[in-house]
Amino acid sequence: MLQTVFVALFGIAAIWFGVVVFTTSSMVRSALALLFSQTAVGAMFLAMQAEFLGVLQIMMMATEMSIMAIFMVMYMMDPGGLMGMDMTHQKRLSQAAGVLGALVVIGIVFLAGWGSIAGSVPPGQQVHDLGIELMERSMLIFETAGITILTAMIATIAVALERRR
Amino acid sequence: MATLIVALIVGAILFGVGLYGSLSQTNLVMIMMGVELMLAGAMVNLVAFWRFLHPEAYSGQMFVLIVMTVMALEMAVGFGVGTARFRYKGSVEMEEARDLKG
Amino acid sequence: MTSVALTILGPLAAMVAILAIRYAAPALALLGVGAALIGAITTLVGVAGGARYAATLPGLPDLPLRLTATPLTAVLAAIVAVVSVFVILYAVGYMKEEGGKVRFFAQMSFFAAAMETLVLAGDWVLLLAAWEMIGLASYLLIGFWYEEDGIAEAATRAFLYTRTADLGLYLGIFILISQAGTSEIPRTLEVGGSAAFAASLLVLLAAAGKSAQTPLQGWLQAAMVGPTPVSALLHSATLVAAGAILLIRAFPLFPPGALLIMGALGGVTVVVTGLMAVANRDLKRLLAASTSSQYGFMLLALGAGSPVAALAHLTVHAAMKSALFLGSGVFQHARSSTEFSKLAGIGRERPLVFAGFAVAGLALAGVPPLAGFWSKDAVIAATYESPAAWLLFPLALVGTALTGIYVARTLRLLWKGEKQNEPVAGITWMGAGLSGLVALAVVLGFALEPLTRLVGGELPKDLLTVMLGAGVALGGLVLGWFVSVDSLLGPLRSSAEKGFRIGGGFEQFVARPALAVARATDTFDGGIHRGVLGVGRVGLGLARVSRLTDEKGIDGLIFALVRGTRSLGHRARRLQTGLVHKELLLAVTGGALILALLAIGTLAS
Amino acid sequence: MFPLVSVTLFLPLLGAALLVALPGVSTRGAHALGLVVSGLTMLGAAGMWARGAGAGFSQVEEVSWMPSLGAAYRVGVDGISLPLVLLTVVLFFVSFVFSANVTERARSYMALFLLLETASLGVFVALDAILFYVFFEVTLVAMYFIIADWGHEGRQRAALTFFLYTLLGSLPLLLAILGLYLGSDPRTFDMRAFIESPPLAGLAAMLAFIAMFVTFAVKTPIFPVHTWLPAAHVEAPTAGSVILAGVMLKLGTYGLVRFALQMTPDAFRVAAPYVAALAVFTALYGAFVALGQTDLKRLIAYTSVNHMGYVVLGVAVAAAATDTGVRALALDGAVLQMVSHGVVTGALFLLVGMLHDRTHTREMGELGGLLRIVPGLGWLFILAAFASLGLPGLAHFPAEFQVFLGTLRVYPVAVVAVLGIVITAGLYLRAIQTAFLGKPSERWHEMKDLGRREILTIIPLAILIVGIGVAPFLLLDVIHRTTEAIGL
Amino acid sequence: MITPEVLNGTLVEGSSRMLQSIVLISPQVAVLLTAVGALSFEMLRLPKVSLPFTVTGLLVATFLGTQLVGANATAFEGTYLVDDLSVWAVILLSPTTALTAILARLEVRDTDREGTVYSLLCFATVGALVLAGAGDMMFLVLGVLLSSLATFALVAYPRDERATEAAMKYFVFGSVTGAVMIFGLTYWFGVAGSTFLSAMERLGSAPLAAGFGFVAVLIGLGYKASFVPFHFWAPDAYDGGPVSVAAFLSIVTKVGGIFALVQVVRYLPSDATAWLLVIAGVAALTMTYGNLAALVQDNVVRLLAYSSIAQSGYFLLGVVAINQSDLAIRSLILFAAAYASMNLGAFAIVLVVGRDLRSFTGFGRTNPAAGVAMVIFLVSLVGIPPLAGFVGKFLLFGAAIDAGFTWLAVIAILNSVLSLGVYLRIIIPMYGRPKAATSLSRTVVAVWTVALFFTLAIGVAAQVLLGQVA
Repeated sequence: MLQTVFVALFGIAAIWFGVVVFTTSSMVRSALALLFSQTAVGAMFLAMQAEFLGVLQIMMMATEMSIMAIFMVMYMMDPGGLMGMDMTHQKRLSQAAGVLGALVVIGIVFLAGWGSIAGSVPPGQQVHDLGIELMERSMLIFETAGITILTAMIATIAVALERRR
Repeated sequence: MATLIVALIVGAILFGVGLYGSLSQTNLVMIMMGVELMLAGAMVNLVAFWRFLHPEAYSGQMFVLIVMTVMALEMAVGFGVGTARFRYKGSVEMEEARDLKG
Repeated sequence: MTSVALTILGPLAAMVAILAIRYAAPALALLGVGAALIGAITTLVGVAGGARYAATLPGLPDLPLRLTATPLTAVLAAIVAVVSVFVILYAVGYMKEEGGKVRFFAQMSFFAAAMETLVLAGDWVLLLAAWEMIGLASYLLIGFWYEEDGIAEAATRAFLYTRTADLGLYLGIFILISQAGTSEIPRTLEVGGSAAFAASLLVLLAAAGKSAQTPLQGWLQAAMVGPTPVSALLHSATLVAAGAILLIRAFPLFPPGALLIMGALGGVTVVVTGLMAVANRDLKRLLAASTSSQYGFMLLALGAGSPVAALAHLTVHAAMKSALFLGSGVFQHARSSTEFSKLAGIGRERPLVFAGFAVAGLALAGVPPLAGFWSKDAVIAATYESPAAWLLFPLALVGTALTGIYVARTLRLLWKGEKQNEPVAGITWMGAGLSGLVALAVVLGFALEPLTRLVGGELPKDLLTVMLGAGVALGGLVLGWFVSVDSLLGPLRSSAEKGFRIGGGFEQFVARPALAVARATDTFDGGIHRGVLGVGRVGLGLARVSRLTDEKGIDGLIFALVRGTRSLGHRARRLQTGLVHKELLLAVTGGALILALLAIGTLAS
Repeated sequence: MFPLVSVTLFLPLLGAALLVALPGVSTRGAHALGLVVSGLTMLGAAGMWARGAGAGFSQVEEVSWMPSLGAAYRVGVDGISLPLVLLTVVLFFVSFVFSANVTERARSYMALFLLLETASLGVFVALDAILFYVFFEVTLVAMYFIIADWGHEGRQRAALTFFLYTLLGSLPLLLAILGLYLGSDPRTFDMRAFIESPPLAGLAAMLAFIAMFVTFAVKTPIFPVHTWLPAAHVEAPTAGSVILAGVMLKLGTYGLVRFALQMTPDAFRVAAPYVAALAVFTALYGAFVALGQTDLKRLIAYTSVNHMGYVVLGVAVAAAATDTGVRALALDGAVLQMVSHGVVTGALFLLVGMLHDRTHTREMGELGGLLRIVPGLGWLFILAAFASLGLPGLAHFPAEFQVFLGTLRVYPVAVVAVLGIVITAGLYLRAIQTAFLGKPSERWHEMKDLGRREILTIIPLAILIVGIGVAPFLLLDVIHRTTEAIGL
Repeated sequence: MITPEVLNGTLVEGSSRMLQSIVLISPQVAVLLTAVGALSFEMLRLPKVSLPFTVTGLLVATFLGTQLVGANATAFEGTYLVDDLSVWAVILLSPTTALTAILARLEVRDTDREGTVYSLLCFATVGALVLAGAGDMMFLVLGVLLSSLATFALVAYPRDERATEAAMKYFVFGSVTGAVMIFGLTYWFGVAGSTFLSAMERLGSAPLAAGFGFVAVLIGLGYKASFVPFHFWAPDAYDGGPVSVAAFLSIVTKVGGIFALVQVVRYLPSDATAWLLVIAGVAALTMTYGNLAALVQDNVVRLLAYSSIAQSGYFLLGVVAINQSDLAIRSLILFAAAYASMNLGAFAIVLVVGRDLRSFTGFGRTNPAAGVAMVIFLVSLVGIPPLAGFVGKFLLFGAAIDAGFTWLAVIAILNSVLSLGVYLRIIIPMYGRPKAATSLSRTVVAVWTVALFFTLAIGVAAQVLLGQVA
């Protein structure tokens, strides 16, 4: 029962920060909001006893969001958000799309019969089993993920670098 | 059972907000944030399903790892393309990207 | 059997030779027709000796072409051959100065061959083929001088008239073949019941077309523009006879009802065309009207139920009428026209030719002991003995009277007036041909007896009708000679020449019914004429309408389609705004729509 | 044994390839090559005729192409296709002789015609549905380019109409073939298998029939989808319209017999009354519209619609006939009509072409009294015109006689089509009268009669016209052997 | 010689299943090594060597692929399928990439970092091959991501305003649709409990969630294979980027996406007929929209972009009939082969002649051989017999009709007529009055000759292909 409270709490935090991301006029503030939102999501993982994933999420998101903030400073005309510029277009249509999307999914969540709920998760066993999963069943998937990271690196460099001649 | 429903609702709302963000924002970076949020929603779903429905199916956790990689790579290449775009156009606004059409 | 082949192949070979060598056309033509004569005579002798020849040629699958030499066909073949020889003989002289000899004699030989095939044909398909061939030959020969205006129109009109009537033959043959299962003529004639009645009426229609019976006699008048040998051979003895020949050969097919109709048709034609002849101003058109009238007699005989009388009259008429035409040919050459006004006094100028002409005329009128008397008497006797005597007999008598009148009138007009003796080239050849036929006209009367015995049937003889016939004929002659046409026809006269082409005759007694009949036939005739060409005019109207719908209607549709798709293309292109967020929104809404569809689909199923 | 059918089929293609391959060929060389190749093809076809055709398919040559799909290169002939093959080779040879005066881009002109020859022959000898469809489309493409490049003034629009019409028309056939393919239990495209055991039944068969009928109706053409014919004819070059009328229309009617009649017999029998009614209407409509024409080429084009109407009537009657005798009779008539129409209309178009070369006009009104000036051309035109109106002793009579005889037995009321003969007679005589008879206007005085090339083209056709008319049994024996055996 | 029989016979006892799996995916590994090799040559300042290396590497991969024809096994515990689809994907896509690399050389000859282009092309091909053999949800995600990332960079390669705009829009479109797909897939995992695609038969228990998952997958793969309404990125990306990349996008990644969709549809619960109807609807929409939009284009590359969108609509005919008709797999593979050869040929010639339709006037007269080749490619794209396009489309129609989608086949046929109008707009000016003669470099002539050979060969000798496929 406690678990539900914690999950709900962190969930609300994540959503609230998510909304803040898009409502603030300053870039830096929205990057920070995203950071907190992601960390809240990480906390939810922890609440749901997926410790490894939770820790991983929190650590990763911290670094990622800071990089995002740096890039935002580079690209945005007014990072500080002083002029209160509203950088949105087709506002109402996207609101409708977002709300509609959420409602549809929530509808599905309620209507679909999810089958039996597992009581608890064998303690201390997760990381070992995840490792086995990683190494045996999803071996090729893991490798492909690796290759995708490599390609991403090459692609980013190929795209971003200045033309020499 | 309640926690699963709550988690899934959170995931759904995150997805909704992310979708709203990526559709409404004019700036490339903000759109990427929207996508980040959508992916976060997906991860919440996955963890919830894993925890409450199939604890022994670790492919769910594997999937979460894959989604994390996708988040990271999307951001990386996104900034790469953004940099190129910024260098040759001076802005990454969606409104300016209208030369190619029809 | 070779003799039958010779009768047909003779003239055919001549035609080919003429076209190939293009020299000495008259000689070759004569040769060809001579060969046909020899062939026909030998066949006749053979048949008389009891031999029956038959040959089958490969035709359509299970509808082979057949040639038969029965007494009837042999006699007919002989008649055609004889007349052809004399006419070709005459034509040699007639065409001496004329150009296009090769074309003329080739077409004449072609015609002779086609006529022989028609007569000797043993099955319907070959008969139909020959029937149309002689139609073609008549078209070509009528249109011989196609440069002069009006001639081409006359040729077309002639062909269209006969062609329309031939439809009757087509349909009749189809009915007969499908009923009897074979195209052999004798076997198809045993078909009875309503099919026989329908087929016989259709055959009658075709025959009426060919033999220029009312109401289809208009084309024969127009056909007179052709060269005279053509009129002599085709439009008096052979082509026009084809209708009668067809009816004689198909006689067993006719049920009593049809016979009556045929007799009535024949009778009406006799009277109407007789009146036309009487009032005619042009010699050749007069002779044409008289031909229709004489064939009316034959139909009368057939309607009265004695094909033998019709055959006899046909034989005799062939000789007499072609003789008259040949005579008129000489007069035409002399005065380069056939109008009575121009021909006045030609009789005195050309006494010998006029004598032959007169003899043939008198024979035609039925003056004993000439040939015409015997055959006309047989026809009158036949109508007298027939069950429908009340209708047929009086018509036959009136016909004979009318014949007498117009023969006498012609002779009178030709005789009075002074002579202007222009020379006529090739008179010797023409004379030979003419004299042969005149001799025949005289002698043939006596040959009728053995001929009918050969064909198996006997000429009806009746003392009363003999006396009556001769008397009426003489009366007609006297009237024709002494009383002028105005007094004879009165009001009829003027209108008759123009279109009615119907003569007066006895003022009160004949005028009114004749006028009514004439007007009816004329409007009918005009109607038919307009009908045939009118189809075209109606067609033209319809055609112009349908041509317009063609271009506008259906083609337009195709190009409207093309324009429609292009505009759709532009609208599709406008969807592509180039703005990513708009496109994304479209994509998401598309996804939502698909999801909704899917939800409905799964819930519904 | 020597694959004569395939050799004859691909010989013209070889010639076309040769022409394309060596660009240096002079105009004369191209003409010579075209003549030689089409001459050899004619020899090949004569060889095929010598080998004869039995009741079923004979001289069959087969090479596997896609066995797992049941599609193979199968060619063969029977009583119906052999005469059409002969007609095609003769008409092509004649049009090659005639088009010796084509000078601009003669090389590609000849190549296209040779390609068209292979494609048309292919349609008649194909025994595999895909092969049939392939050749059917290729004829379309080749004819489009011929009309588009060498036609007269309004050629682009006419070529486009022709192309769109027949292409849209040919798509239902593709669907029908697929239907037949999926219906046949050992999945095959072999037309012989379709004919022996018709794969479809009931509604599917009716749908397939309707699809096939639409395609072949456009190609034949039948009323309301015939408007491309006069436009295409008027604009096509003379040799083009000879082939278009002589051979291309037969693709439609041949298909109607081979596909619609033999592969979906009971569906055709159900639809036979409507098809017969449409055929009669097309015949009369064609005759009437022809009567309304003043342009000679359009007049002849519409008479083709009339004649093709008779062919379709024959096929419809054959479908409805219960006893084999009547069916054989009607089919013989239909097939012979195809051959004789090819020869007669081919000759007519050649003559009008020759007239057009001299007078540069096709309006009857402007011509007059030409018989005196150009007797050769005049008399041949009269011969061809009389043949076309169905005068006995000439090509069309035996065919039309059989068709009408058959029609009377099955649909007595349909025999009203005989009226068409009179209307055609009227219009042709009017044409002869206005164009050839009467006083020659001085405009045409210096016109010279047929040249050697033109005589060489028209004489063989004239001989054929009289030959088929006088001795139809030469062709009919072969045709009859097959039509007798068609037990529907 | 590694033949399937040999594989099952000797090797399995000798070593663990891992070795056997690796041998099964040897072609994919070969492509990967080529990619890495191409990059390393770039690093060693030997850009001239990287192209030949890439081409040989790809040909080696194709050869390895041919050894596996007929194999029907799963590698790595069922996550990756080595069946007809993935093997033939290798055999078809590797040579296409090789030819595209050769084409790319013309556009990127002496620019810097030329080697990266070839390596990125190979990486994208790996992505496509991963998609083609996807047996697991995650491969769908990774495949889409891998091929997209590589091609973002390729589209941006010319680095001018148009290219970067195209790349950016392509990136945004890809990431959003990718996110939606991932979100949908989570629900599939939730319902089925495992990420195996073959486990999706159990989706019947929660039809709504399964439906949502399916739509999401359709959106993700729809973006990859540019079905309408997820195609918006394609015309801009093809137009913005280099023409060779456009050719690559229109063939390799598209075929990969479609084969992935086949792998998904193959295991759908049998009662889900509505899902097939949805795909059929998308197919009809894609074909018609593609052809209509192509009808009014003046820029030839955009015209070919829309025509390739229309052609992906034809692919869907085969996808729809996947479980009902045995013709489906064969028609898909054959049409893929035909589509690859004719499309590549068309793009090769457009690369040389230029983007504007007016630059095509008189091309047929100045370069007769290339003109005829172009006509053959375009006519084959329409589906006129006896070329490859006809055979492919014919089989697709057959499969669709066999599976009861006759109405879709009729729409497809009408569309092929519409497409004739599209391609005639290129063919007709080609034979107009010639302007400047365009010189063709030897490489392009080599490329379109190979493409021409395959277009004609597949048309006539389809049996060779068909015989191999089960």
